[in-house]
Amino acid sequence: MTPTVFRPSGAGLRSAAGFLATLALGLALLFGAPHTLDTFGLVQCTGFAALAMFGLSQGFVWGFAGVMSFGQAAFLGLGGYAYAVAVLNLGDSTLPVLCAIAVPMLFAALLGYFMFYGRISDAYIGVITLTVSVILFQLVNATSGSQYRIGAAELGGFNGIPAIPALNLPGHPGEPLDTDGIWYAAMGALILVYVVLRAVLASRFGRVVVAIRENETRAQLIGYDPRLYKLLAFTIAAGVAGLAGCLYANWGGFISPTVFGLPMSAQVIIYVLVGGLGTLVGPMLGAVLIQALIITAGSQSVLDSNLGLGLVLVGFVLLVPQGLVPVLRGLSWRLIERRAGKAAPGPLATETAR
Amino acid sequence: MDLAGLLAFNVLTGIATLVLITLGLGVIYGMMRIINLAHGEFMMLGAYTAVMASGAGVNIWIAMLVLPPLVVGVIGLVLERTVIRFLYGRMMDTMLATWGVSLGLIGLVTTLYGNVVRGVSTPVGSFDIGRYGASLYSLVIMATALGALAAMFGLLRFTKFGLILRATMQNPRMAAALGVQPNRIYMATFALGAALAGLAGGILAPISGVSPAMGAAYVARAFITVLGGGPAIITGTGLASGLFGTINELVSFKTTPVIGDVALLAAAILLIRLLPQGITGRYLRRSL
Amino acid sequence: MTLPVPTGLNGVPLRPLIEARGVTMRFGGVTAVAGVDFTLGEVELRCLIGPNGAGKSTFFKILTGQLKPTEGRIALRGTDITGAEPHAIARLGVGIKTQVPNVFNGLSVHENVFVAASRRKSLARTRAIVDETLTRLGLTGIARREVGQLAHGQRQWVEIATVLAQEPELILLDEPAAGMTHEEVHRTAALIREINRTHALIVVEHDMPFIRMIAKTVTVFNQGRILVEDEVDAVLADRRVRDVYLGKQAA
Amino acid sequence: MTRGAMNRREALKLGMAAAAGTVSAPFVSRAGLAAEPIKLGSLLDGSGALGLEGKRMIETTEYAVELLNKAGGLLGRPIQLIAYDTQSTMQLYTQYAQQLALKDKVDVIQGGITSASREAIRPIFGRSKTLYFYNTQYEGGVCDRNVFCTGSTPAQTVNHIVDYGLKNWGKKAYIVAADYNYGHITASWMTKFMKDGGGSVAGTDFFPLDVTNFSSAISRIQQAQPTLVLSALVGANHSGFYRQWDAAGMKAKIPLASSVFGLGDELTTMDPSTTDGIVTCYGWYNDLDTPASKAFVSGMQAKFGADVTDLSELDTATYEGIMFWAEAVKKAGSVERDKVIAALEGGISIESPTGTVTMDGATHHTIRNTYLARPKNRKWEILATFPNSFPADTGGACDLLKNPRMNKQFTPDLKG
Repeated sequence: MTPTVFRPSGAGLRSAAGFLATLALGLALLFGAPHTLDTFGLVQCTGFAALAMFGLSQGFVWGFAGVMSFGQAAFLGLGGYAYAVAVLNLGDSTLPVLCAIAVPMLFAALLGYFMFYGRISDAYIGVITLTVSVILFQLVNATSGSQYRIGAAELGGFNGIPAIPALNLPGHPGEPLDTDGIWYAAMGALILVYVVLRAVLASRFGRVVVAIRENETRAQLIGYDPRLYKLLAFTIAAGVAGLAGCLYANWGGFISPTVFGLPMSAQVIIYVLVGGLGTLVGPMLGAVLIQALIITAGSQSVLDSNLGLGLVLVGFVLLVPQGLVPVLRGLSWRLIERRAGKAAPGPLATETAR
Repeated sequence: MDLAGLLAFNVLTGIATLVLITLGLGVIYGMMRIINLAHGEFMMLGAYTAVMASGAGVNIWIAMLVLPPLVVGVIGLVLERTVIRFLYGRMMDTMLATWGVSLGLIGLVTTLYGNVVRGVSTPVGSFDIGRYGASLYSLVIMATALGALAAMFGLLRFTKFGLILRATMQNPRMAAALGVQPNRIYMATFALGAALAGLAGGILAPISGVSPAMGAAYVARAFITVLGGGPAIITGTGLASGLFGTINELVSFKTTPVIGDVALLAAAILLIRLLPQGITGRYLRRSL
Repeated sequence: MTLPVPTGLNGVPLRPLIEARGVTMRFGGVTAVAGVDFTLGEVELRCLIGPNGAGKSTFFKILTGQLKPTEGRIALRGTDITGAEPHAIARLGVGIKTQVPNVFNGLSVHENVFVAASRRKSLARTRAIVDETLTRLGLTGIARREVGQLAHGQRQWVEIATVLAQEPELILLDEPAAGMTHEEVHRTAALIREINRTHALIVVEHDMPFIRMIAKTVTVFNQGRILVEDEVDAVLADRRVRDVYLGKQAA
Repeated sequence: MTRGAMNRREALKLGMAAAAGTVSAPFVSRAGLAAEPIKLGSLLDGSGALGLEGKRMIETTEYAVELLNKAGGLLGRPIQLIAYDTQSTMQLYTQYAQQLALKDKVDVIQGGITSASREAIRPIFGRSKTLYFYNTQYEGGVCDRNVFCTGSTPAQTVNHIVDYGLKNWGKKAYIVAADYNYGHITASWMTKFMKDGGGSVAGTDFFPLDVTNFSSAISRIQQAQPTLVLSALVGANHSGFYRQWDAAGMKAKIPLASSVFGLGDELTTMDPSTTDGIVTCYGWYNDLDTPASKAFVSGMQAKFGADVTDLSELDTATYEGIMFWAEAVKKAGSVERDKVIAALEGGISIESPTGTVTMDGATHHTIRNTYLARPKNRKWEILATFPNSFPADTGGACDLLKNPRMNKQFTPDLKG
């Protein structure tokens, strides 16, 4: 199945070109970075890759399924903790990675069933997801003390879980990947998830998900059950966020309840908004830009990072509500077409955005 | 039972606190369908106003009860004119924008005053319930909460402004046809909500640490209490605060404040699932 | 005409396609639909008329599951569908074009029809249906345009296309001619007659010339109840019908 | 790593090198020290929930580095301070710890405030073999060859406040503590010391750092009717406890002692009526009346302004951490980690504002004076002095001279 099946021909070409360009850039980064960056740079980029995947999760569920999850951090945290607890108990990291994907998906399936089949309106879904992430934060935060342990893993409450073993090749526990290896795993996973999400969106399932975002009543009246599609999209996004949490735990070898916190859910919404709602590249780009901004603010302490984020958020809502990627794409295509001597046909901002 | 008396007193204090932190959010949400995520920061600004004013030698009661609503009301007015008014009818965007405002205010106050916890001392003493001590200040909180509810009721029920507000709430186009500018009404409503948040911040300043990030502790609770209460601002806020405040205080006493908070939030989620329109959306629909 | 059409007030079909019994819908103190009995046969075409607020659209919403009736039962080919979810009723073969254009604004015309056609069908079959539907409704030329940017009339056509692509047994059309040009109205009437060769339809419309073009049997709603149900000429000549419509539209 | 020498992509560096604070640079050029600087990395919270404590510790770090550079640096080389503000965020602690260890490749790290932050970054420095000084009064027990702890620990402080309570107030305590490892372990020590002294604990409650409402807790305490309350509550939000305790009129009924109260600016921001009489015990108080102590306070005030009136043990411990390291570098004649550790384990004493402080080689903790004091009208009233206290909590189990590979944190055994 290709994304061009039912797409306006011009936009389809552009979209395919955009997809290939993103893929090429991703692969170039994947293999190029270990040879051009020092260890620290690579570690830094591994962190960016984990957060970019978190951005993808929010970008998918919000931008394509139209589900306003204000508590996506809940799934990031569940994924990270599931990985940490499982790997500390099992040693080999293969099953723990699957746990990091499965546990958030299971949780999302239950929560989603509760919300979507309970006919809870969109705004309230935002409130409930946010509240659920607050509840998880408070519960995990209150697990200090050695009585709170799952097998060999002490949950550690506010302190979190330090010294989490890194990923290893399947079947070789005790030989954790080095910095390069974790980079390949993280960036490779990011590219894979991007490709998979593209395929999902190009499939019939994906088209219906987008159609439901556009008009839930109409989708119902032609025989689709919006509750089911939203639930599935919500669950898929939770799995992606869980994998991001697993990578995040690998990146620092450490996880604490702050991954469940409101600032984390806030950041990921800002990634999507800045990068571009309704795109997959945008949230990844937004993640890198915003994260770089936070880190720079911290080491300079010139501009308070909250103040910076707040201004960025208000500025984008008021001035660039569609986000960077759609704007940049529109501009670049227009430039290319002008250079090629063609007039820019039709509206392309929204179509190329997908 | 002295202990029961103390517990009942605490429950009432908890309810009153919830009423205070919720009312401003409820006014803005009820009238304008805007979920104001900067609500906690409006409270924070109110608390800072109280701390600054009392530090500058202003009478403590004026510093706590009069100045914060005025100052924060004006700030709310300015924000409405510069940010919010461009986003009417776009619920998600207003949520995001007010979130941006919230982060920005935290950052701004941190930059201006530093990330320092400040405080003002409680202006009244304590009294005994049997052999237990309790703070007289809790009575001040209860009185303020009751006063705020009564004032809101009076405003909505008996004034022309209240009538216009209710009309706009029912049908903005109808109100416009009657010669009322909905924009003016929204502006005033937002300022009113901000002022109520400022009042809550001012009155709670003496018992909680005042710091730039203090608002975060309140916003989730306020938010979910508003939704639990439903469309009738006063009755809804009162009933939901009563329900959630009781659950919170009793569970906290039996276990820990964390479990108390979790119980509050979980109860609220259940309530919203069972009554998506809130308590007053299902019952008491004709109330204010 | 290949199939005999069993219609008429007294010619109740042997096997009704859809049957409503005592359907009542109350909103608070207002009764929008009050005890309606309604029967439609296989491959029948029925027009619903009546002044605004007579309960026609509400009745449509009940038939498609968007509203659950306060009282009464609805059966589709003998299966009770009262209070079923809209998507479940749609899967049983009921399609509706709503009063306000109800389309996927952010998608192209082609995508709109594709999504409607593709439920539980192979890709090849879906494509065939999409191509056929687009050609049938003359939408091929604008197939790649985004629906949100089309004119009102064109969006109506797109909506009809999505309804047809879903291959329903029963088609409900709520004011299909509204906002259309004279020429488009004629095309719509022709299309409805063509569809009616194989499908049952219920059409809500105010445009009396249009009704004359398509109708055989007409049901008149007034104040939530059925006022008259008869052959089109008889209905349009009925004094009571003229009364309820007075000042609204001359028949 | 060989690729460090390869051409780095400037675009991906995100300007972080430029962003790192290089505080001592102007002085270096003036002094004309041409040698490559020794890098001292600092990780402290200049903002956020712990910004209050962190700000003074950052200033102390700058002050100590400046003193060393004024005296000619170390080994003829200037000291370059690379400081990051961790903004009270664990995520940034791991971020900047990796940056200091892998990118800036600093010779020593001084920092970390909460025990949570220490536990987050300790494994990172262990892996990168970067010497780490943790300079905070804490719950004790860290036993790690790569880590030196200069702050006081429960056996030097908490035992004294418990003894004071047992002697003056009664035998039934109620413990309120912060809900993370510091609070839990300190609460265990409090329980142990109470029982050792023949007392009992009526109840223990833990509060996450974001709790601000203590009304239910105060009710519970009243119900339990203890004769004293021991607090290990930490941070900005928890200061609400003392205010609410005072507001409920409890101060006159049940006396308070705390293992952590007053390390921030509580004395300047809270009412004397709220703070007066809360008994504490630390390694240093800014009202300590000795020449070294006064010199430190006036030195800090000269550099950072007269409003520096809220210095605490956190700051002198930071000062001690840097000075211990400097002494060891001088003694070892090198900044190499193993040589510096050997020098420190050989027994080094320095003169600090609190008096003579000696590094105990076996535990990597300090033998130091501690003091019992309570606030009186915004000043500390010193009640007792305990000279040369040994870190017996850690010392009971940890001997890094014998077992250099040991790496764990010991916690009190309550069964014994």
